[in-house]
Amino acid sequence: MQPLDLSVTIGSLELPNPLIAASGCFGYGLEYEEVVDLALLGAVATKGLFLAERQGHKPERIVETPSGMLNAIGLQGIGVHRFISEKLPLLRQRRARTIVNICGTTLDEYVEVARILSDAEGVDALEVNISCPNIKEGGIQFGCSLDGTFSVVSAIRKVTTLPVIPKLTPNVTSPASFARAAEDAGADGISLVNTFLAMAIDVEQRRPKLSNIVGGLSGPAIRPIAVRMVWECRQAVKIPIIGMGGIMEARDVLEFMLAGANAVQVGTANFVDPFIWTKLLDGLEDYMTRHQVTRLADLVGAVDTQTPARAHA
Amino acid sequence: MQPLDLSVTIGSLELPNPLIAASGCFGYGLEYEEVVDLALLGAVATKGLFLAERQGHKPERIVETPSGMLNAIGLQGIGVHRFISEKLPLLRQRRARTIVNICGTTLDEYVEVARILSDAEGVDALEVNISCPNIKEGGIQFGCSLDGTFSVVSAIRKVTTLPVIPKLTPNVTSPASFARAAEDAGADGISLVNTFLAMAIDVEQRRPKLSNIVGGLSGPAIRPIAVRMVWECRQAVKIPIIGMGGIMEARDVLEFMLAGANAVQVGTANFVDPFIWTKLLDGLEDYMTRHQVTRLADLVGAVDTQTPARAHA
Amino acid sequence: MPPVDVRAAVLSNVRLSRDYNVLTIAAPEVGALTEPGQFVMLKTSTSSDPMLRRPFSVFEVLRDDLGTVRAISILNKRAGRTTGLLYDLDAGDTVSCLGPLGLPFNPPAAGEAWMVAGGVGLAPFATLAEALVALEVPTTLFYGARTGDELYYLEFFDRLGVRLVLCTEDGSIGVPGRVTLPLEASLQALGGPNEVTLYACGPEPMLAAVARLSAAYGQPNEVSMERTMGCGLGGCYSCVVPVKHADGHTRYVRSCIGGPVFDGATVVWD
Amino acid sequence: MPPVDVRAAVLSNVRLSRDYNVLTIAAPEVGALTEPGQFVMLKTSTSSDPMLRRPFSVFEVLRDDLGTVRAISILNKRAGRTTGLLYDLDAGDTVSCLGPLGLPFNPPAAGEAWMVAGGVGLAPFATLAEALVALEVPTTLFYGARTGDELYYLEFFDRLGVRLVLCTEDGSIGVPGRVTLPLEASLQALGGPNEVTLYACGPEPMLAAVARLSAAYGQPNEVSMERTMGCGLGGCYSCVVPVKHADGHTRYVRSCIGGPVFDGATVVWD
Ligand SMILES: Cc1cc2nc3c(=O)[nH]c(=O)nc-3n(C[C@H](O)[C@H](O)[C@H](O)COP(=O)(O)OP(=O)(O)OC[C@H]3O[C@@H](n4cnc5c(N)ncnc54)[C@H](O)[C@@H]3O)c2cc1C
Ligand SMILES: Cc1cc2nc3c(=O)[nH]c(=O)nc-3n(C[C@H](O)[C@H](O)[C@H](O)COP(=O)(O)OP(=O)(O)OC[C@H]3O[C@@H](n4cnc5c(N)ncnc54)[C@H](O)[C@@H]3O)c2cc1C
Ligand SMILES: Cc1cc2nc3c(=O)[nH]c(=O)nc-3n(C[C@H](O)[C@H](O)[C@H](O)COP(=O)(O)O)c2cc1C
Ligand SMILES: Cc1cc2nc3c(=O)[nH]c(=O)nc-3n(C[C@H](O)[C@H](O)[C@H](O)COP(=O)(O)O)c2cc1C
Ligand code: FES
Ligand code: FES
Repeated sequence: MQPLDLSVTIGSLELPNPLIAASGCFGYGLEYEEVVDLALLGAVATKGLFLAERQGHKPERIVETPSGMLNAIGLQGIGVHRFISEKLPLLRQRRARTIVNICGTTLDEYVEVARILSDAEGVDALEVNISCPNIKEGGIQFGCSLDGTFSVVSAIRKVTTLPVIPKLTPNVTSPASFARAAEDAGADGISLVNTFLAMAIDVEQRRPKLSNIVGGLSGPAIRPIAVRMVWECRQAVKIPIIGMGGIMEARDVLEFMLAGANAVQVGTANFVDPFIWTKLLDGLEDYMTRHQVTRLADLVGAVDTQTPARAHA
Repeated sequence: MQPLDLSVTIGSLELPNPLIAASGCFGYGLEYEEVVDLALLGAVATKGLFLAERQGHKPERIVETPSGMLNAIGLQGIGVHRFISEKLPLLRQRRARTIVNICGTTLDEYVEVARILSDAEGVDALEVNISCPNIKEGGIQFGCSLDGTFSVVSAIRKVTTLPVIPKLTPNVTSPASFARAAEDAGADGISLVNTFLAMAIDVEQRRPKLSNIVGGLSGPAIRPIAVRMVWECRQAVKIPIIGMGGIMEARDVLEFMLAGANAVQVGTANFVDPFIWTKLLDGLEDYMTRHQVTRLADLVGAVDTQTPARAHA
Repeated sequence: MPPVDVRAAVLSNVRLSRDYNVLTIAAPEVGALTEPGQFVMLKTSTSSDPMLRRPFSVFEVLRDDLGTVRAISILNKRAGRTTGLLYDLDAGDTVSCLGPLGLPFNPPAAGEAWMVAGGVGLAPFATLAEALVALEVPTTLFYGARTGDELYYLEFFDRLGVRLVLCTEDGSIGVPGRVTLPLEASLQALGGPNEVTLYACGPEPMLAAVARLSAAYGQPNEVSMERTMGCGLGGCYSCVVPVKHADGHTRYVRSCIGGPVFDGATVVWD
Repeated sequence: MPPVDVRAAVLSNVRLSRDYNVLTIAAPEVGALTEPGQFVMLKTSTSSDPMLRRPFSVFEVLRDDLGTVRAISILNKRAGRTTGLLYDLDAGDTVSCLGPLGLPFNPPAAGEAWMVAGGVGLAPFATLAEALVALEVPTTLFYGARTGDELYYLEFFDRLGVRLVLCTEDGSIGVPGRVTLPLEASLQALGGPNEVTLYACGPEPMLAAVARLSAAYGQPNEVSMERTMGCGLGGCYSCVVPVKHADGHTRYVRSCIGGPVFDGATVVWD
């Protein structure tokens, strides 16, 4: 049998495999260099960056829920300039493919951050975070309006030649229409899903468990909804899709790819098992061998919706 | 200490306690008469009814997911006439308070079903299902449009004096705006959430696990999102809210009530433990005793969002 | 009698092979009520992952010397999460056991009883065989598996006086091939109708074949259907089987309360 | 040294009370790397409910007669899901153990070492005491609990030659009231600055009080902060502590990699 080909392409971005560390779940990547060879990952999506440094919300910032967790970090970060001077060179040294997750409180800030990163050495793509549910200003206000999505993406498109990958929110009636708006605006691909706006209350204290009151739900709990959204978007757009939401095992990676994802991101699972990456790669190769799939990319969108599965096959 | 008062009111509907069996998770109630005294429940919401009998989808109709399950039953049911002749008399005998969950493929069918049930003996309220994600025709098409929601509710309002409780979908950007539309249309209360549109793929067979391809996610996985939506709706409307989504313990009932629910429904948990009802009641009474709450209804919307909880209190 | 829910201690777990085990649990309240063909819904932990109970036939109802029911056993085959957890349990662990549930097998109106088991489909026949023998019904077990070492409890049925017709796909024991081969041969050897009642449990194609053969040879039959079950009590409508009704209409019947045992002649096979 | 993840067998579980237990697990790879004050992230099952690991100080590093590390132990106090599961584990069960993680305590630059423990805050001080004694640093443990029978491992510290100052809120053993009372008295009795280094672990109000007293009496101190932790490796930003930086700015520092041990003088207490 031929060697297994796990490579995938997102526009001009070529990755050796579809496994990307999800933004905000992997720090700036370097935090994990001792436990995982960063070059082994398809890519690293770094923590969301604004122009300036941000303190984020006060604790409690996370709380566990059934098969998931809420987070309201509030995008604590070092800002784009310190990122370029302190982190980017080291990421390049480690030969990590770096997707920078960018944020803005205004359209201008998005554009400015994108411009600055385009001039920097070692940025492989921009993931445009218009879907963070945890901050009032910016982000989600663009991500929840079709016009906002279109205008942010097309404005960034004008100032960069890097692949532009808007990250969509699941907190809308039709993510597919937002995928179309992104495609129309010239996006090279889309990422989905960001977290689901949610809330947990401590009934003994009768107070929200998070200082921000609400937070974003991630983890396996959301996977079936995320898979459905990726599948809907696959019908709606031609551009590549980076799917995510509750991936814990190789089987879950394959589920997203069969639904239409060209690549995937893994977030919460990395908290549970920082050594997950090689396990996922082994699992993908095992599946490819068992099913005689030589090009993993051939599975993208390959779910057969004409004939449902038999439960007791 | 005074006797504990667990009673709640939804418009003209008075319930001895806030625990309602969720529609589609409790058959027509009578299936459970051997394991639970139906009169002990706050109320029973019966399986969604159309005018005529319906076969529903072919299996597979459910699949388990992390801390949840997908269902695509397709509203199999005996139709409103057989329900009135075969089930309603027995439900009355068991002294169950009966909330009938009604469906329609057209506005006229909703109105017709509502009218017929209004003339029947022993219906305590109508829960208007405009949110079933599993059938193409009707239901969700009304539930995903503000006008549709308004027109269905106001049309039913005109033909019945029974409490009218539209059941809202979570698959929209802003459930609160739908709550407002329902209130404006004269609803006596609202139920939320119905299930989240989702999908699961069998990667070995590369086929959807459900015959209907997509299905509705329920269970503890969705609870944090459902609680957030109830809390948002509580800010938006004055009418009573029946909250649900993943309630497994008394603590979860209290979480929904603190977020703003006047009563709750329990669905999936009843599959896991059909004897749950007395356990939930005991748990509520234990909490009320520990916290010296004599009227459970005093807790509705009582979450203090000014001061977040301390994790390590 | 209404079902009960018992938090039952595991008394023993005998692993028969890499996939099969017999789990004995202290659920006498359930065992005392169980009729052949009924099932229980099991859950291994209070976690919501996995969340739902899973359906299992009551394999044995275990009594002490005085005849008092002390426990039940489950013949478990690993298929996924819960069956995997049930395989791994050890004495002292507990499982939540809800039951008995569903409609049991009905004894033959006349003649012999032929039980047809495919793989783990053997499960409901240990209790049925005991009941039939007590009724002095001449009983045969047609029992098929992939390989000879996946044929279990042969002495158990032999000791009861049940005639055994064994079958393996690899031919290592008994008739080579599917269990329906020797079954059809035996049916051909019969004289008239209603001499035997067939009872079948196993993969759906096997059940369909048994129903077809029963019809062809004019013998009554009962089949135990396997469906994905969410609740086991008629609450969720997940477990439906298409059944031809007296009025000529085909309707979906919930197999947890309208089954799992059906008259094979009424089931609409696909 | 990078942390390792070990699927560790439970060797013993000694339940000290209805809430406290000492869990010994076969994670020598972790123990061999552990420095006093570091922690591990534990998970009891592969289920996603509960899903996240939980942080625990390494209580003891257990060696055989030849001095080879064989296991570590955890002093566990029931607070919720995972701590409840850890309380219930038995020998033969396994837990997933990731570590060692975080920054350890630093030995005193000069003078004595005073360890201040509140309740389960005792956990990091068994290994610290051993290290200090090995360095021949005169060491005292100020140890407070609600009641006398919640004071554990007293002989352990006594045998090491650690001076014990005990404190109970119900006054059943030692000084009645909070542990900071005898601590302040002892600080008053001191002559000049930097004679003692304080090490504190316990409820945040106690840590704040220790930091305040240290400053007031001019003694250096290190506090081990408890924060909700999602990952333990710097990935999630859940565990932050507000820290005054050299540039005068207060920034949130991730306590899993910038702690859990902090210079109490730099922490901004609320
Ligand atoms: C009435 C009845 C009696 C049964 N008796 C036995 C028995 O005695 N011994 C035995 O080993 N098995 C028995 N089964 C089958 C057993 O219920 C399934 O193998 C089990 O539910 C699989 O659960 P899982 O968590 O291990 O697998 P999952 O991880 O849930 O899924 C693995 C496979 O099992 C199937 N499955 C999932 N959930 C169910 C469900 N609720 N019901 C049926 N299949 C399901 C899936 O379609 C999939 O193919 C019986 C089934 C029924 C309906
Ligand atoms: C560095 C460090 C070392 C620790 N060492 C020990 C120790 O040696 N022994 C010991 O018994 N405990 C120790 N703890 C505390 C322990 O981590 C928490 O009690 C535990 O996480 C609670 O988890 P749970 O699932 O039992 O409770 P949950 O059901 O998760 O919640 C119950 C309570 O615990 C709090 N909590 C939940 N998750 C966390 C988390 N990830 N981190 C901290 N608190 C949380 C919640 O706010 C809630 O008040 C330590 C904590 C830290 C940060
Ligand atoms: C703690 C935490 C922080 C996150 N921060 C970001 C972020 O900065 N930018 C972003 O686009 N997404 C962020 N996310 C969302 C994840 O990238 C991902 O979209 C989501 O968690 C779903 O994937 P998962 O279920 O695998 O975690 C964050 C998620 C978590 C749990
Ligand atoms: C198997 C199943 C069938 C359902 N059928 C209906 C229905 O007929 N009408 C309806 O309004 N909701 C129906 N629902 C939704 C539930 O009433 C409830 O809104 C949802 O399951 C969330 O609550 P839970 O998490 O407690 O189950 C169904 C849910 C399940 C799981
Ligand atoms: S299993 Fe729920 S109705 Fe049969
Ligand atoms: S626990 Fe995740 S950053 Fe500290």
